[in-house]
Amino acid sequence: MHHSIVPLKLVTIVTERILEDRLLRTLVELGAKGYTLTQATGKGSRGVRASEWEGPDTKIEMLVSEDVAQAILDHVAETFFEHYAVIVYVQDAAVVRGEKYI
Amino acid sequence: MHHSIVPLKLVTIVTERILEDRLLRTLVELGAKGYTLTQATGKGSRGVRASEWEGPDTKIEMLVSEDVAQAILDHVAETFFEHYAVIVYVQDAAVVRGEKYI
Amino acid sequence: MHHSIVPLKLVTIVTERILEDRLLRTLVELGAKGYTLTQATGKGSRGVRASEWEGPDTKIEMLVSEDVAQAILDHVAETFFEHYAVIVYVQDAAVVRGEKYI
Amino acid sequence: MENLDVLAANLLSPVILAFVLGVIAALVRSDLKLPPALYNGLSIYLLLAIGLKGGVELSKTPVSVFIGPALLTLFLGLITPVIAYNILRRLGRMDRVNSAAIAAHYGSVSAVTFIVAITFGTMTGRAPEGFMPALVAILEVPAIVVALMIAFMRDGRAGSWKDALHEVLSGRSVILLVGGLVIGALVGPEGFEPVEPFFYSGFQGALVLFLLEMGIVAAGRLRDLKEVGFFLVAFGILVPILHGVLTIWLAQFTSLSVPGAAVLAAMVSSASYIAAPAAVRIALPEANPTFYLTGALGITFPFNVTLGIPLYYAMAEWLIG
Amino acid sequence: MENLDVLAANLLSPVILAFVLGVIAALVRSDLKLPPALYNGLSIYLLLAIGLKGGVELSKTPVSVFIGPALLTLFLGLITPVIAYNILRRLGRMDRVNSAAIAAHYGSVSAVTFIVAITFGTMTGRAPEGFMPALVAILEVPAIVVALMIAFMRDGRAGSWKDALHEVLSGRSVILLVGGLVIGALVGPEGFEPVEPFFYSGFQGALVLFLLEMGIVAAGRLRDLKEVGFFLVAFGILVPILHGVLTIWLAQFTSLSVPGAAVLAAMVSSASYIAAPAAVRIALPEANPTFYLTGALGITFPFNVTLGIPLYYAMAEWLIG
Amino acid sequence: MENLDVLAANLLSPVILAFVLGVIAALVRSDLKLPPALYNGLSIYLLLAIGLKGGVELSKTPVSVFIGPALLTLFLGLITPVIAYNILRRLGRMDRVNSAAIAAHYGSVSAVTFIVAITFGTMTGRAPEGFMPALVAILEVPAIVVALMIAFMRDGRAGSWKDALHEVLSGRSVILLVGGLVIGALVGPEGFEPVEPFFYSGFQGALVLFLLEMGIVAAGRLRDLKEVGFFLVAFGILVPILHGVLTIWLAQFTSLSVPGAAVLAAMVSSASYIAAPAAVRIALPEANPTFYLTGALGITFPFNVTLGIPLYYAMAEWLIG
Ligand SMILES: Nc1ncnc2c1ncn2[C@@H]1O[C@H](COP(=O)(O)O)[C@@H](O)[C@H]1O
Ligand SMILES: Nc1ncnc2c1ncn2[C@@H]1O[C@H](COP(=O)(O)O)[C@@H](O)[C@H]1O
Ligand SMILES: Nc1ncnc2c1ncn2[C@@H]1O[C@H](COP(=O)(O)O)[C@@H](O)[C@H]1O
Ligand code: NA
Ligand code: NA
Ligand code: NA
Repeated sequence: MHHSIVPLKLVTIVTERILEDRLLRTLVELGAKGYTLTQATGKGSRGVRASEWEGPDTKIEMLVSEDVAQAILDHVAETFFEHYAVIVYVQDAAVVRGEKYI
Repeated sequence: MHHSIVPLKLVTIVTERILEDRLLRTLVELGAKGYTLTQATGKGSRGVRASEWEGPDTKIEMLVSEDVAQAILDHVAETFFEHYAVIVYVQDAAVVRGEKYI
Repeated sequence: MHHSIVPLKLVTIVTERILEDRLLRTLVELGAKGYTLTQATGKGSRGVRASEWEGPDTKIEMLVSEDVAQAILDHVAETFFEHYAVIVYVQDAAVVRGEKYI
Repeated sequence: MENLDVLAANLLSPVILAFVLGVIAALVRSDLKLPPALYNGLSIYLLLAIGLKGGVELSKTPVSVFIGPALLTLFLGLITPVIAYNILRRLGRMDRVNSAAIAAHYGSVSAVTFIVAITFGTMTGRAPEGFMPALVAILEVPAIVVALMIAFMRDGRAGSWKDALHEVLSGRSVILLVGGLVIGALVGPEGFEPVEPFFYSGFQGALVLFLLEMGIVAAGRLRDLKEVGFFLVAFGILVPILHGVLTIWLAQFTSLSVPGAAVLAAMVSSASYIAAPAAVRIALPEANPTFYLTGALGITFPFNVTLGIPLYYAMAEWLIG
Repeated sequence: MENLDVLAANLLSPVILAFVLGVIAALVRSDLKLPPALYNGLSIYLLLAIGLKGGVELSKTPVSVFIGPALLTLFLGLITPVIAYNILRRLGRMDRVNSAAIAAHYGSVSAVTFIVAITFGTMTGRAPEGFMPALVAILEVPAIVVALMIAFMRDGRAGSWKDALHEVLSGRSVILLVGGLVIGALVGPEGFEPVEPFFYSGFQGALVLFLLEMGIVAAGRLRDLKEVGFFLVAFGILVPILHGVLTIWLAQFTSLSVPGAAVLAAMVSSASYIAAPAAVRIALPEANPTFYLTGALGITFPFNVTLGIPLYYAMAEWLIG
Repeated sequence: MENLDVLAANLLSPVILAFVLGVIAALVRSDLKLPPALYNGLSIYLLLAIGLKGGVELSKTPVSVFIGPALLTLFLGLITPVIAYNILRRLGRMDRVNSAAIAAHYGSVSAVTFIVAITFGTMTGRAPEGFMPALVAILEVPAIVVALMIAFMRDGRAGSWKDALHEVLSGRSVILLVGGLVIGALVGPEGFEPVEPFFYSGFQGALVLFLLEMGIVAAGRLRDLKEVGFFLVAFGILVPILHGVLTIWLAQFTSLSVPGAAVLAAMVSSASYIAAPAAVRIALPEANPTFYLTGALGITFPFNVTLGIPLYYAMAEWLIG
């Protein structure tokens, strides 16, 4: 095996499209080395949102170290949870050449 | 840490678009408090499907408690497995303020 | 419970759209019995790519046995890592009637 | 001779050639593909445009002129699925569920085949009655209901009859066709004028793009030809001709013109691939989609738009004209 | 009597009927839905087309003719959010943040209402001044800024004023309207000619498709009607009328024609549902989107395009004509 | 003087101004962005429309008239990648792989540059020969093949030559251009008539939307300008001029008119950003996309559509006219 496999955290955020730009800037500041975006729609505890008109939700996935994951959870919970439609969860992932993403 | 992190199950279903509406109604009845939808395409053991014409497959992700996850697995396996293109799997996830989704 | 639940590996690859066709052919040769595709965009260590013009990235998800997962990781790391924008990671998943996918 | 010219005129229209280009693109594994959103948007546009134009014409047509063709269409929508079902069961020895599934498709109508038939007639100076789109709306639903009823006479079905009925009645093709008809009838020719450049002048060109994609999709179906077997290939060509002959023969007892009879024959002979598959997938999930989709899309559609339509025109002229 | 005819003319236009068809499709839970990409593309097309046509007209309009209506529009953009805010606070006893959020929407303008108003006038032979689109651009932004300023006079706000301002100023509706105006003014009638078939002849038809989807979206809002309460329903009908009357009354002191005054009244009475929601969501996240979206989209938009516009024309004729 | 007027006429066309608007929108970080599906759909429409119109014209052109320009175009497609490669290697001291990658782009052709050149000529009353689109199809592929062959003379390559060839030959631009040409030639002017409103009248307007998005994309490339270095910026302006001069000089030995020579010069000087990047990314993965994309899209395209095209017209008039 000439490539390394590193255990990292996969942080997933699903939120209103309108927050995307702001959120991505912050996530990079908090230490995310990259991210993958997909368009999504969904339903949760909160009903309507402004971005419904603006198009679907956005799903952000980031492979990060445990520390960065924690920082991201804290930040999102503090800043966005009260007023915006947002869900955040963390999973384990084994990443090929994962040292790149730390 | 002023926010709670709750271990939940992330249930993923990939299936034909045409089943989406019916399936979502049932999933909510089975206890899912929310879901995230993304458009997908794919290939599996079954070949053609009617929804090919109707557009791509749909991917449904739900964060639910272990019990609800089990109920969903049972229901989908019983109702859709025989005749429709469908795949279902479960993963662990640590969810911020996850008590909302139980 | 009349349906089996099998622990498998969920391999996720995010890469340039332009590689999709070639990659899928190889993945099937390596033993993947199926796959799910979603459109994605993203940012990583490498900047620009040709497929930016051609549309977004592609996200490939496959449920496979541990052996096949390993073979896929090796192949992608050897063939695509140097020159293309690509990220690969593996997670655990419990799959309903998972014996179909081995 | 003249018929060969007419055939060439059909085969050499931009619309048919775009279909061929799509088939070729798929065969050489090109990355050419209309984005699903665009393809979807085009189908919405085409269906609404058909409905609107039909409605505008309907607003100018006396009921006495329309009633005959309307009743004939309804009758054909009820009888053709029964014919198709019995041929599949008796001659094809196909099981009940698959027979009913296929019958639903061949009883219903393909809106694009209808448009190509209209275009062909207009191009060769033989335009049908303006109210034809209203007949498309009449023809679409009954066959699906009849075919599903045949299947549901058996017990213990997995699919949901109620969901399927809702699917077909509230499906976008019915909503757009019927909605367009009503809007067109309400606004009349004058109210239609401001939207005419969009819905009328642009129509043929939009159809070219749509058929390009249909060619790509149909080519995908061609690969399944050997899987469906010789019987279904023959069925997909001969039953449309049978339905077409039946239509033209009955049309002579109504006020329909020769081109009107030919276009109605094309409609009746065509197989649905939008409304029917959606309803059948829900109501008859055990039916094999490869059979009905390959038949409707891989065999009957290409046959009709290339050879079938000129044939129906020739037959209508010969029988009625 | 004549007014009833005119009302019927509005209600029976393809554009309004398409809106109704969309509402019906949603109510019967049809799968009909414009793909988001198409819907987005149509909104870009419509906004750019409005801007371009406004700019071309502006290039032919002397400043002396334009300045009066322009100043009036600016004034109305500054005053109507204040009016709306005070009604919500005092009569509706709504909290400060939600009042400001709603006021931002009712002070700004709905481009589609504007287009429907223009279309209605042209259809009934009462076309307004050609430079009206330039007024849309003037009316869009100020009200949002004023309303957010009202809200931000309070301390400790969660939302970001800077982000919101950027959102509204660089939002696509401002970019397309203002950009289109400038391009249209620079190229003039001659330069516009080659793109006229696309941006002018196709416009009404594109609007039909757009309103079909708006009907579907608005129907989704109707479900929230009971949630917003009686006051907001009344507000969504009466405040537009109030703003309309104010506009027409003030318009008589400018050079605006009767149709020009009526269209300006429709604009001022309309509530934004593209620019304002985006800005408000960022600046005032605690405000409840159900209130402002249901008001703008579920109540005021349907009211205006059906009854409001003919009313403003009637009032303008009565007050000025 | 007259040339300055002509330059202004080009810069003040809706198409160029839409490009500028796109650049501005991106610079102010607007959320304006054509949905990818629409953008994709527009590119399919534009390529097919070019092909169709070229084919219709070709059906009216004697081989004797077409053969000279066709051979010249083929020759330029073979020689310009060699010129570009040698300049990059010798003057720019760039490595072999990146030189070949860039040469593939500058040898091939940008269909949008071609369209803008045609539009500019028609607008200023100097329309080129109708068969020009056929030359686009001839020019697209050879340069890519030549450039990749240069790169593949070296051993141990990671990329796949076979995949790349398939990519370029079955790529949608070749399929649509060549397919459109064949369809247009087969149906002729008469068969084209029903689809003319869609493919011809709507063309300029669709181009406006397309260039709006191209402006947004090109602005993204501008950020990479410092990364690619001064040499590549100079290369992206001077080599197109060199290729343009060469084209016009050679064109005088064929039957090409002055506008025909100018448009061919614009084509030859343009750099591909659809077909070439896809093929190069697969065949030469080690080549840096920033170099070839920024060159083609961030430097050469904006230069050509603003200053280059009027320049080629002026040069053609001076050398040939
Ligand atoms: N239980 C859940 N499982 C998966 N996704 C969810 C769940 N609840 C909410 N979401 C997603 O998170 C978004 C915001 O949810 P909420 O903040 O609860 O309105 C929704 O639009 C869904 O996409
Ligand atoms: N092994 C697999 N890994 C990931 N997705 C799969 C796999 N097999 C099937 N799928 C997805 O599930 C859908 C239905 O599969 P099937 O029922 O096997 O035809 C496919 O269209 C794929 O999107
Ligand atoms: N840390 C990360 N987390 C999630 N996705 C990533 C990450 N880094 C890169 N990606 C994705 O992988 C693609 C290629 O990354 P790269 O090869 O680093 O340029 C990006 O476009 C992203 O979609
Ligand atoms: Na039929
Ligand atoms: Na207003
Ligand atoms: Na070139």
